[in-house]
Amino acid sequence: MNGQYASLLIAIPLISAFFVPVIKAASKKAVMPFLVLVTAAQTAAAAWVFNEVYTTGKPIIVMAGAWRPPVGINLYIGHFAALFVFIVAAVSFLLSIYNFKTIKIEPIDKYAMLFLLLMLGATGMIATGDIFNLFVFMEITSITAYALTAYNKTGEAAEASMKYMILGGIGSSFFLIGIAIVYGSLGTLNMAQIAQLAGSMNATAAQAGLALLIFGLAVEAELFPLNAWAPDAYQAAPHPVTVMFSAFVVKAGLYAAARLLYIMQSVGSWHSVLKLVVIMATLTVLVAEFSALRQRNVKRMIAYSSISQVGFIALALALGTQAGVDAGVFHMVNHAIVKALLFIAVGYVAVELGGAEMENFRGLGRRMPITAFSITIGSLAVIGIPMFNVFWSKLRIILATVDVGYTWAAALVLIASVVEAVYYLRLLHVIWFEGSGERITESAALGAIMLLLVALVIVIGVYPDYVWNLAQKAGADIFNVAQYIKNVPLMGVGA
Amino acid sequence: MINEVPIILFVPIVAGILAWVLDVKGVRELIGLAGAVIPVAYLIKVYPTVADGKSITYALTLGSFNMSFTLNTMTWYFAIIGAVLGLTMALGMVSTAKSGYNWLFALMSFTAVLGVFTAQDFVSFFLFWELMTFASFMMVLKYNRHASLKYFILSVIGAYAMLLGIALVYARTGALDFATISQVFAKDAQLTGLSGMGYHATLTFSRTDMILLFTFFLTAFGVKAGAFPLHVWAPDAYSETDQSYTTFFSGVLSKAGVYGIFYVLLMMMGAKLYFSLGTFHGHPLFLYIIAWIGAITVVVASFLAVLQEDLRKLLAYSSVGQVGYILLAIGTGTALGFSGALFHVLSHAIFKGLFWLVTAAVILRTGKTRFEDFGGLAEKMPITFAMGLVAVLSLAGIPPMAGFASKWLIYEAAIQAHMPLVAGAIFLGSALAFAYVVRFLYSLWFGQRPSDLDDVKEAPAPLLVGMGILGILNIVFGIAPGLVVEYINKLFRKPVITGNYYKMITPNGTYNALSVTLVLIAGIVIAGLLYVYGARARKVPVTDTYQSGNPVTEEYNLSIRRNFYRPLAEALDFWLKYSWDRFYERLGQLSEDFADVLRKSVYNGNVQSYSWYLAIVLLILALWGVL
Amino acid sequence: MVSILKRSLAIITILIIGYWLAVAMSHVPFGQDKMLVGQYYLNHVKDQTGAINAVTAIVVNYRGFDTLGEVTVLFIASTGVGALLWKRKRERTARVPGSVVLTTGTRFLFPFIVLFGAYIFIHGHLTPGGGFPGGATIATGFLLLYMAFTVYEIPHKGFEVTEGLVGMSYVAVGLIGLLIGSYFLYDWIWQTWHVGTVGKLFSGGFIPIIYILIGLKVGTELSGIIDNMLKEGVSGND
Amino acid sequence: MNCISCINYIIIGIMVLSAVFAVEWRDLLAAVVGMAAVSLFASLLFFFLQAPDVAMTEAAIGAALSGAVFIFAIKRTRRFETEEEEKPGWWVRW
Amino acid sequence: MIEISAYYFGAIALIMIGLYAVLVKKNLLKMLVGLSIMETGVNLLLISIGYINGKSAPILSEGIGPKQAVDPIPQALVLTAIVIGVATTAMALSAAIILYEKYGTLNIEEIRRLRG
Repeated sequence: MNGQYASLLIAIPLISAFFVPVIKAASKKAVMPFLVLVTAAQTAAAAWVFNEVYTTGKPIIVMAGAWRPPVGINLYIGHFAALFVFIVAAVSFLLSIYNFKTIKIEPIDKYAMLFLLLMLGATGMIATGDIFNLFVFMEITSITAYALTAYNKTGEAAEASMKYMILGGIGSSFFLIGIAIVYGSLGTLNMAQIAQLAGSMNATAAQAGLALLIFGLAVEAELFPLNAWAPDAYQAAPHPVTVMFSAFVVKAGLYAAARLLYIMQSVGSWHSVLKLVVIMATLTVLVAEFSALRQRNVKRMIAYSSISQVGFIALALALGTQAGVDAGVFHMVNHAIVKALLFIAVGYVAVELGGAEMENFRGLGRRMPITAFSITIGSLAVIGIPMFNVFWSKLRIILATVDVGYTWAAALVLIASVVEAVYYLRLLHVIWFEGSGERITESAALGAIMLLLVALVIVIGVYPDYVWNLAQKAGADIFNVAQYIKNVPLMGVGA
Repeated sequence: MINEVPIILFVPIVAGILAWVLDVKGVRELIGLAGAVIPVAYLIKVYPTVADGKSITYALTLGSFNMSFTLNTMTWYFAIIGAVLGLTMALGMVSTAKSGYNWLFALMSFTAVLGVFTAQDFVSFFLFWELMTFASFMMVLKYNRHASLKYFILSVIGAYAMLLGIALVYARTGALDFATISQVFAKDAQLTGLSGMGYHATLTFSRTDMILLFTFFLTAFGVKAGAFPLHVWAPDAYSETDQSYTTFFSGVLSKAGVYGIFYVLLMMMGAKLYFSLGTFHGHPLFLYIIAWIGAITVVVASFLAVLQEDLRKLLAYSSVGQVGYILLAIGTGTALGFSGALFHVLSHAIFKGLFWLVTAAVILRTGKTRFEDFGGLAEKMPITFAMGLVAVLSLAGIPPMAGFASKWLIYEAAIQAHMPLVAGAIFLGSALAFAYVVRFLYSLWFGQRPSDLDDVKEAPAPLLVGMGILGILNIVFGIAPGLVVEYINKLFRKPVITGNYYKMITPNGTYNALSVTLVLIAGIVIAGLLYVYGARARKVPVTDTYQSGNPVTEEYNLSIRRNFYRPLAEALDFWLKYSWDRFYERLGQLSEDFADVLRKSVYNGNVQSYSWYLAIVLLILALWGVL
Repeated sequence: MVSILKRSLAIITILIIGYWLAVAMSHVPFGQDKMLVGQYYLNHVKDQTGAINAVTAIVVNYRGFDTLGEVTVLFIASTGVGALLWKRKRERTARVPGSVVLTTGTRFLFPFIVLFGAYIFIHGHLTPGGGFPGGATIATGFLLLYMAFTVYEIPHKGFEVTEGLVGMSYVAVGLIGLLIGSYFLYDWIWQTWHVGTVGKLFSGGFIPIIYILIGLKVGTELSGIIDNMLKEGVSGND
Repeated sequence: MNCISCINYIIIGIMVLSAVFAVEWRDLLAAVVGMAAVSLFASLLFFFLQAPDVAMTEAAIGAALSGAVFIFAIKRTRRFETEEEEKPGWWVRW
Repeated sequence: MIEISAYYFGAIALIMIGLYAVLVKKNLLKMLVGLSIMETGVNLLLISIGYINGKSAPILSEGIGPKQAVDPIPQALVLTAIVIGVATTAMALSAAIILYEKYGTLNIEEIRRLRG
């Protein structure tokens, strides 16, 4: 099959989203099963792309309209994109099953469309190789996210969505200014060409451009202090959407930020920008962990924890070394799995017991054993107990961080991790040792999903080599910009 | 390649998982016992190899980290101690463990400890270290949650400190295996020594690096060893779990910390630390610090042990104190001191293990833990009593027990190293140890027996076997300390302590265990004859105490079983006000309050403030760009 | 006063940020030729796409992915507004009917507005304009209807289905390109057959087709947004 | 400087002024009208900058439709920024 | 001082006025007006980057060759950006309507149920 068929990754969710109104006109009941079907198809396509990229070892360059870059827009599905597009699709597939249990609020057809488009936006953000196209996909992602955050239509949901919109709006405006400066200086929008030419930019303009691009993406990537929208949005959004936020939407932003950061590495003030991001990432971890400490709402607590993990990833990505990027990618994968597990389980509890308050978790070990078990494994993994997957990536991150000389950053994030251990332990304590209640029959499908994720957590924990190899390749994809430029078949335009 | 090492390492955890999965009474005990016996058997099997100075290595790759585990002269010593204690733990658990859960985590920590001892690189070391923490945490968690939380937090702090240290080492050397790192440190130490003499060289590790490394690793190992002031978790955690498991927990897990200090801080980076940190009063500074930490631990823990009213608590504090001896011995910085430390590792393991097994038996049979509820058990549990007596003698440092031999070495070392204050701490600690074992001896075994203990039976057989093993070892190593000393000499590749099986000769003195034993036996025989033929026993009421003029009231009623050392507590009132435990709690409280303030002021819910955050970031970017 | 303090702080902040941006922009000279890829487009737009309006050619053909995304964004907005303002039963609450001038004018103008919108998007490849302004013009027509008549409502079902079908057709056009030319969004009309002459209405490859689709889609979506914003829920607030 | 190019400056000036008004007017309807004016003037500038497509789109979507949507929203919420609003004098009361 | 074109100045002024509104105004709709103005400013900035002195619109009808037209790319980008802007605005306004229904106010200091 031709590599260009990788464009189906964009086409499938899009055409299906447009198809939903037609289906709804026929039968409203068919919408949710349709979602399962589409995400399954998307997963299959992503698996094919993944296999293709990792067996040939060459990235797939999708050229829209047969125009070679930089004339046309290209999708660059390298090792990272192939890996993450697959994760996006697979998580969405799991969530499409999860939707049956958790989405009861009308209008479901609109939810289905937005769900697919959020998946599309994250896929596009990860895959694109054009900076303005990145902006468009970022807007698709964030506008869908705004809509889905407010989907529950409660006051809280609208409030969270509004906060997200205002901050995201400022962020995207400044991101666009960054694009304007870069375009004005270089006359191109293709990332590979920007990477080629970045050294020739005027230093002041380049610094401002890079700073603004990173600023805009940092809002999406939840770096402190630009992450104030995140806990509210995570808390108020419907449960599957929260899973999506934490499993891949934020990852897409992080990836985009890392990609732009490394593409612009011949800019003079690059190292100062890196340092700035390291500081922000460290603060993210610290503030988020401390904020989670006395949280009474478990969903919000895990949201803060997720933000702090994102800080970890950003720290690793901003180290500016191959080891750091590899570790960051590895942590992204692990975090996607673990946080998907935790949010699915917590959301399920919230649906069954009417809210994610700490009180509802009392005696969960007896009431919903499978869910409680999943939360336990997830929490232990997040804390960084060996033989669970997160341990390996945290270890890698710390090694890489100290290697670069940021011992203070490593020390601070580890202090924050102690705090994390405390509040997760408190949660586990509440689950297993307090209160009691009658047993609730757990849904078999959800149990299977959670146990699947638990199995992944443990398998990667016991045998991390395979995923670590993937992460190394994906990390090289981000870090090795020379190779990136070589991979994109640029046609000599102008220059 | 499969050799003995992976079998020794992984048999226990596999057995633990099987026991947990099957969880049938009888079967799980058999599996668990097998899992504990096999490592011991294999370790004995490889003894000839390691005694020759050869080593057996097992390597594997995980997460593209190369890991290797080696049994050599050094690691075998620690491993066999761990394994024997593990075996006795398993024997004890046959009687005390009620579920597969206990077997799983006990055997998991067995594997973990062996892994820590044999690991030859920092990744596997850290991995098994964490596994050890996790397994022991799970054991404590089942019995007492507050204690487990304290233990967990301190352990996590320790683990992260170690992680930072490892990361720093890795950053400077690019290696994670001990051999390479040791070489780098050795070379760097030489260079440091040279640069001290005016020769300039680029050093791998700066002085700051070494201070950081020392702090990180000392914190990490100090937590596990229960060194002051990181000991606060230990008394609670030791006392609040399955007592058979505590045999292992206090006997071996704390030794992992000692092993870390000994191996990492001393053997690996000792020379470098010496050259980088300099000396204090002619003594390497870092060793001086370790010695003082040890001394303070001994004194504080012993005082606190004296004041306990709970059997388990008393032994727990005592354990903490005994580990202090080992640190102190390491801190003397002489080969004699190291020998003493290593010997005390062994003897503390066996006598404290024996203590906890005795306690396990007593608690199993009576269900009580406070001294005031005990009494007169010697008649009911004679063998247990005999074993308890051996343990008491050994702990108090009375010949001819193993405890005496090792403590004697430590005294010698402290005197030889010209550390009179530290030596004073040892003497004080010994006196206090005597004070609290007396309490253990009398209130449990002698005196009037409360009526509800009348139908107490002798400890179950497996427990007795376990006690027997440890008791015999105590006596054997006590009478023939040369057995151990000879092996320790092999470690140093030179005879630090000369003599034969029964005789230890140090630069300062000689201890002939055999003759002391013979004299002692003769003395006991004479005393026994006198007792049988001469003396007449005088009946004393239990309440006849020593109150020195104070009237006996209901609340000021001091007997050996209750508030025996209350006057001491009153005398120490001023000091007891300051508790590290409370200090940490207060610290935790403060940081939680801080977290609240932070959370409420940063995430204050006002989107305009959030926009200001964005503006401030832009402002910083702008100022940085413009200026 | 807190307020004055806040205002002055804000003014200082924006002045500094603005100065920074100005400094950065001063290195991107105004009014000079900085084109790199742009010149390529101008040189080749006629023979490669058959369109005269280079902007249109870029929007639809060269950077078709962006436009697909853009259409999606608008679709999201209409879906999102629909989802947020969804009520089980809703109707219009306007009570004041439009004046005579407005109603008559609307009746008279509405066909012309729609026609004008259609003209704009059909001639997108030749003249300024295109699908987006065209669609917006059509939506303005519906806006007029809403303002003039208190009970007027667009045919929701029909509009929604049209929206979906038109969007699908856009993607389908792209997929046909994938099948014929093995590239997604490949201009299969112009590149394979070279239909029409440059500068005439029937030219420009698939640009007019896509612009018609976009025009319809934008028109229906914006009308849908207007409809959603104007109606309020009645009887019960679920 | 001849007055043909002056007109750019005048329009930019008016645009910025209406932006200030749009932000400072407390009557939200007026503010929206100010915002629409900004869009209109911007679309004029787009014409001057040789971007007729953008000018059309901005006029149709930026000015007309988003103004309309704003007005609908104001209709469904409230017209004035704060409660004590009906008094005149926005230029003195900050 | 630096010299920049009046168009740049106008664009940056719009962006900053918009930001000012977001930073100072307490009314939600006013903040959204500010965001909207900001977007207009960014669009103006992009278009003025693409402008080339003395050249005409990139519609290559008779008499205008490839060398006589301004840069078409920013115009294409701004077309997209305008649509995205209106989409965001519509979403935000519908959220504002819900907020007003639930909270009875648009003052952002009172819309603070989610915090901490």
